[in-house]
Amino acid sequence: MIYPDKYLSLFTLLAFCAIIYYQIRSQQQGAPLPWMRPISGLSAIDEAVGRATEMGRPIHFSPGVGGIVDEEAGQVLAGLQYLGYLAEQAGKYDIPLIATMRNPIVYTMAEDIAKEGFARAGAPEKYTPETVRFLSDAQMAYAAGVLGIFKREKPAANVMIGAWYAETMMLAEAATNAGAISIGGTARLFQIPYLVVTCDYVLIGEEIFAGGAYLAKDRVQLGSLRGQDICKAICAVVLAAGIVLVTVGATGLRDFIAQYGR
Amino acid sequence: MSFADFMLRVQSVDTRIIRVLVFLAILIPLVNPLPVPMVVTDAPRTLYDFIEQLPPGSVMLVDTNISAAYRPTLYGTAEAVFSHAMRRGLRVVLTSFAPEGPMFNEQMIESVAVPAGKVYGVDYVHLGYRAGGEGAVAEVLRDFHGAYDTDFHGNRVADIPIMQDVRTARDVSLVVIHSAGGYAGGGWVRQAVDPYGLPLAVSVTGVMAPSHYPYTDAGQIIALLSDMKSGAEYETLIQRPGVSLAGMGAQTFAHILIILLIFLSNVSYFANRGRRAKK
Amino acid sequence: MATKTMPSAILAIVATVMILDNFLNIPVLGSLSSEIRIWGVIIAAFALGLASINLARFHVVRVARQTTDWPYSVACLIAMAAFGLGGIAAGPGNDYYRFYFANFFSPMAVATMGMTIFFIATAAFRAVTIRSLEAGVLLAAALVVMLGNIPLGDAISPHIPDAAEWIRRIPNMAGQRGILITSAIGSIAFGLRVLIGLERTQFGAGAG
Amino acid sequence: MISESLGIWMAGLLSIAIFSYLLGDNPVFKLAEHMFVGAGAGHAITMGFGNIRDVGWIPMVRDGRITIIVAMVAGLLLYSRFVRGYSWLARWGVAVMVGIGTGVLLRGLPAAQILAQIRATMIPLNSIDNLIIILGTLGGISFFMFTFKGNAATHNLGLLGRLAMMVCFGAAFGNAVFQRTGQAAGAIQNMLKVFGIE
Repeated sequence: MIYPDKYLSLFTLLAFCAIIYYQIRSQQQGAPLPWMRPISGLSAIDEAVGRATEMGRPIHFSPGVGGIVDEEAGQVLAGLQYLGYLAEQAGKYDIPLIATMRNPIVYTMAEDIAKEGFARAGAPEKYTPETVRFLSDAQMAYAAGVLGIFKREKPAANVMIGAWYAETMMLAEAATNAGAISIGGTARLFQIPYLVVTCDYVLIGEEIFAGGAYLAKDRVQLGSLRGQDICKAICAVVLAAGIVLVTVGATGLRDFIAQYGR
Repeated sequence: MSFADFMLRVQSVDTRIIRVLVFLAILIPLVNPLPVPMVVTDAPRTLYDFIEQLPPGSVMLVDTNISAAYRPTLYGTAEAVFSHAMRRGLRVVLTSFAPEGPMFNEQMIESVAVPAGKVYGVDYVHLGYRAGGEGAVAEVLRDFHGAYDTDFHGNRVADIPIMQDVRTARDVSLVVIHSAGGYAGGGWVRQAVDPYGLPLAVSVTGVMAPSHYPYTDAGQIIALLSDMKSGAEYETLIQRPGVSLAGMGAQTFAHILIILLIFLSNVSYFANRGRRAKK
Repeated sequence: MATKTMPSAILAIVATVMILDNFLNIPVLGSLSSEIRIWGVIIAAFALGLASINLARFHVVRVARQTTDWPYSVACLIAMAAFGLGGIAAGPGNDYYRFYFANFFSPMAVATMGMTIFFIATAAFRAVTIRSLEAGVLLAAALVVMLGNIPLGDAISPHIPDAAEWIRRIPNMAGQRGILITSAIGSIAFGLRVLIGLERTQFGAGAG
Repeated sequence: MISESLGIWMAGLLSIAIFSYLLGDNPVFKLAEHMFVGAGAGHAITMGFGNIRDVGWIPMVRDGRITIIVAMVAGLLLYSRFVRGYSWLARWGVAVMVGIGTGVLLRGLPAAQILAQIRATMIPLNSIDNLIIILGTLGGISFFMFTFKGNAATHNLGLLGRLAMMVCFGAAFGNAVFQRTGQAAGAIQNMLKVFGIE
């Protein structure tokens, strides 16, 4: 019933989910909090909020241009959690927030999340229809729209965390040219370099998923993060074992993965 | 004014000046193409030699899957290869499996075949666009006459002289595809190389090239051309300067300018490092 | 109850079908998952309408209030109506529609995309400095690859294109894999939390 | 009315209008940007309408595929956000979409991004090149450990991983210069056509 060439992929999925779930449960039941390596890009988000408050200028946020029905969905959803946090801070400190969207479904979600964030800060009335803006479904039209917003509404900070495509460099640099500090983040490999070069702070790869644990400090996220680390350790150990085996001429493990890990 | 101060002044220059410089660096070589000395690498050379050794009258099948945004990247290669095939007396069947592709086929005919006095329907034919991606490729290769009733201009395929000799993939001697995305080389390997053993040359964008390495390593693609660089090399081989060489001129200037900017930025950074530390 | 439980249940069922279909050879799962994908296309299309209403409302309000730059909002609404209503009336295959798409819309997309190099240039001038060992490594790799891409590199030394190719094939690979493996794990953990309802960003935390 | 020269002029002038942003915000760019955004939204409406008709309405009505009703209803419910008190119904459609995305990522990533990459890195330790790939990959994994403190060895490994990442970013940046210059050349060629230069 199970496709034979997918045994190992299914096992990996189930095993990793089980490990992560177990760690979440044990955190929920009060296991000691794990030590956490600081991520500089995250403290920068509060710096961005502070800067916007001081200057009385808006914060621009975008979860990127990726969609919600493919493998990048995780990055888009992870990006949206920063929108929730920013909306809450914006409500608290009375900062205008502009969130621009390319994907229509992400747009409907973002509206809810932003409203919710302002409500948590006790300022639901500060959410306006101009807070979350759908610009265009067409990638470059979206980019052109954001360029215009940078020039005209002069945000103090630009937070772009999510699934980014070819417009990354242009938007990050245009924000800087318009006088904003930029915080970028994505797990889309070919876009990370642009963010590294142009942004003041960057969340690289998995850091965008870890951010929630740092911002919210809730036990679900911390447990998950711990579980993710264990999965990574397993990968490293299996990889090291495979390298040793292949070096001595035993390709069994590698062939096994090739055969059952499709 | 000290050197450090001077560098600070340089670095605080209006960004618009930099943008204008970049614009000129790209514009001038496009308006006034300069002879860029290209070193011809293996891939264009292999395809060139392959076409050279084909007997005149052999059939070359072309899939032009270029969209407007990738014109500068891929069109030059397409035109150069088409021009070489025409010059060698090959018969060329132009197809496309992307909606924007036929536009570029027509442009190639306009700028290569017509001036060379080649006869439509005898020396070359443009069959037009078929929807359906890789599935459509398979169908066309199985039966050209079944997949195409009429050519791009509405002529009945059954009446076109060249098509009397082109009925299935077995009648084709070489496939050349130009792809800006989609099924690309992998699809053609599956549909043309695996079942029929056709020689396949692929021209793709620089971003797509690495994903084709496995096919070249396995010998399934005889030549993998990438970006306008390969196009410029091909234009050098056939001694017919075109858009790719003009593009490479722009590339050269833009690259030199950006390297220069990086250099200046670092000079300024190091000249002022001590000062920043004091602050 | 129904405000939160139902969406979570729908989400979990849809996701589970998609996952099982990938691993289990059960025909009914296959047809179910392709059915769900069709639903996705349709729902996304409805969402486009919703999002367009947001855009239109934004600009209508600007025109009504005569805020600064309101005439541009008129231009936006006209273009939207022309492409939206024209497209619905005539169909995207219509000659006029294709003409305006190819000569009005596409060139602006090409131009917007084409502006990127200018931002790369200003970033190179502003930010690509050897601030640290890491920045230096990045810069060195970038320079070799840049020179390797143009004939000038070959003119300086035939080894430069080779070095560029080596960078692309070896250390570049090494750098990619760590990111790919770990971000996949992060993404899976996030997906799991969404699936079992521990991550509520998708519906607004505590909403309903 | 559809003439080639009209197309060339339109394309060229609009390209120039977009590029004018590079000299600062100005009325010409603002006009082009607003028309561009509007046209993009209008095109999306056209496509969306076509999808609803071809993928939804026609199969449902003509071919009697009643299951499609589910999607049509879920799609319509998205608009419940305009009805006070019923906006929560919009979440049903969103749930389907997020469900698809979550399912796709959970089912695809283990094979495509974890097992495939691990397998590709299982190479013999017999050359400098292979050593670089191995250390870089293990180093990358080590760098992304958030809750393990590790020791000097893992710390150094992580540092190596970071350096490998920087090479990767540098190479991508270098390639981007090439690719983006090509795209700029394409846009500039559109402008040149107005002046009869091809």
